[in-house]
Amino acid sequence: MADESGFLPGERLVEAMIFASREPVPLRVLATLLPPDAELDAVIAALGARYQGRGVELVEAGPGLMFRTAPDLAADLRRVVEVPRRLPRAAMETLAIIAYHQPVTRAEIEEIRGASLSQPTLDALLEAGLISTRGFKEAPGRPNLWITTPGFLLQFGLKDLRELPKREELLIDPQNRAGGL
Amino acid sequence: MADESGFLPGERLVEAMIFASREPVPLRVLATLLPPDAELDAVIAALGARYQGRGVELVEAGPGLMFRTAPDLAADLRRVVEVPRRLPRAAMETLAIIAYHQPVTRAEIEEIRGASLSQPTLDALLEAGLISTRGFKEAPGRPNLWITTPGFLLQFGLKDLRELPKREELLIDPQNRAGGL
Amino acid sequence: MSASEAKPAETLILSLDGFEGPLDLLLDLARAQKVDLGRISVLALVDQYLAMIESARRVRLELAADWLVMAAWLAWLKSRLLLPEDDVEAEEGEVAAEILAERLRALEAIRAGAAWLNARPVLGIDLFARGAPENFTEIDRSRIRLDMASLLGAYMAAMRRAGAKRRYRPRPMTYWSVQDALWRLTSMLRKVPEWSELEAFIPPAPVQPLARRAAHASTLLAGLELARSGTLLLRQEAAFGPILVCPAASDGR
Repeated sequence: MADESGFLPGERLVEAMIFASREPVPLRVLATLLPPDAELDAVIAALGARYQGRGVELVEAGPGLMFRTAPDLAADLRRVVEVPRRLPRAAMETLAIIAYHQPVTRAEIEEIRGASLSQPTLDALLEAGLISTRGFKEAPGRPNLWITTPGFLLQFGLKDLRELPKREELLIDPQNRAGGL
Repeated sequence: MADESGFLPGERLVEAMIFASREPVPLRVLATLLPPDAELDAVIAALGARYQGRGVELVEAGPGLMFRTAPDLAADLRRVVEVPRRLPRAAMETLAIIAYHQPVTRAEIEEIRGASLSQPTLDALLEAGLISTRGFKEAPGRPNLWITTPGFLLQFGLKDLRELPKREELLIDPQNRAGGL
Repeated sequence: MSASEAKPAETLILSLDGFEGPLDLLLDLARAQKVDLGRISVLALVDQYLAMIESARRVRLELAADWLVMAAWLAWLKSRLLLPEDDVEAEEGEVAAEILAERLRALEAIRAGAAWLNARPVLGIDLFARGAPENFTEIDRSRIRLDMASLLGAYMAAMRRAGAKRRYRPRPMTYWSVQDALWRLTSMLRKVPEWSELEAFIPPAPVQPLARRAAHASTLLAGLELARSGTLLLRQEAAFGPILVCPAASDGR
């Protein structure tokens, strides 16, 4: 039955069809690809044997056939791609204000940002281990005081808070800045 | 090097990795799958030989390797697999201009063809993911510059743009060529 | 008879519609000369083009502008090639003919390039990639990307915004109110028993026009209010004249 290259008639076409298909290919569809005298069972058996023990296997899936990678390789093929998140704008601003003005109350943060501080924003920073509370301010309501954590220093590669760029260097009067540039 | 089943170390893994993907898998990704002492070139050569003459072939495409169906099966597969229509002549010529003259403005494309670029032509090329814009030309009106995409290389089976035949090669005996096409 | 006459014209039209603009037609005519594109007869090309445009216009008047522009340019080129008045014109014609030939070669090259691409097996049409790809990539988004630049950028943005808010906060209004005017009028009237001008009761301070007008209005309103309650009397001798005021108890009349 097989030609000189060792393929059964229609075997290559069946292989290509199963490979290119999005879904498992039903046997009746494969049968239409074969020359009239070919036997589908023999073609499938030959194709399956060809992939025996390889990185790819021919498997039955529901009413049809499909290729899939050998299950024993799954663990080695798995690749974990780290895609770090960016902090939302509000969280970044809040973090920066706490870094520069700590210890600072929530009300003071809101005063500096000129916008109210939402709980999800605060939660995001807490969850990331970037901020924590330390003590209370001796003021009506005894509000929590917020500070940055050692984790904050680690993330930004700082030895201590004094390594943050100085405020005076950052907040140049816009007019002076324009003149200086 | 090969074990008793005839596989080079890492060959099954490389096979599975390329097989799992629709797009070409970059060589550097494949290299990470191999044991330290294995040579990627040898593995790829062995794998390519294994698929020689089969219904599915290992080919270089763009920056990596991929499996795809054998060219001689195209007609048989097209009978059963639904395929998009070929691009019309205007779109193919526009694509060729962008491929050869990129980065190129719309006005330059129209100048070469001596005809205006129609919306359907542009849409067809964009939808097929063959062209894209990159930056502007520093000229009045700052027109967009058009380039071909990596998808262009992939679809036409080119490793890179240098594989396009040179203009002089294209213009050899234009009469015969024109007659032959 | 007439039907058979119209036939060749129609075929011409049809063929014109099949071309992607004048250059496309010219290239086709040039190829029909069966010579290398470097040795085409530009004159023959021009004549053929002009003949086709002419017959097309006979049947259909509205022909796209670029066909006519090309026809005009070719007619000019023909005159330069055939009947140049001097060497300058002759050279113009030669240069123009070479430009035309070069444009045709460029288009020919592009056509050949397009044909070369078209002859390649195309992925998704002739060749097929794996239909059901398997994805072994896991995306881990647990880490947060932080860098000093974005921290500083955020801090600057917050400070700038806060600064802007402070700078543009409108100052509280300090205009002379009706309440202020009432208080001043009642307290001063006791010390001024005679008729006097209402304007004398406006506080001297405001210099800004808007503040002055506010003080005027408030004092007039306060005067009207006190006149209504019978605390004082108002008098005006002439329209737009000064308004006079005196306490009701010591009627100065």
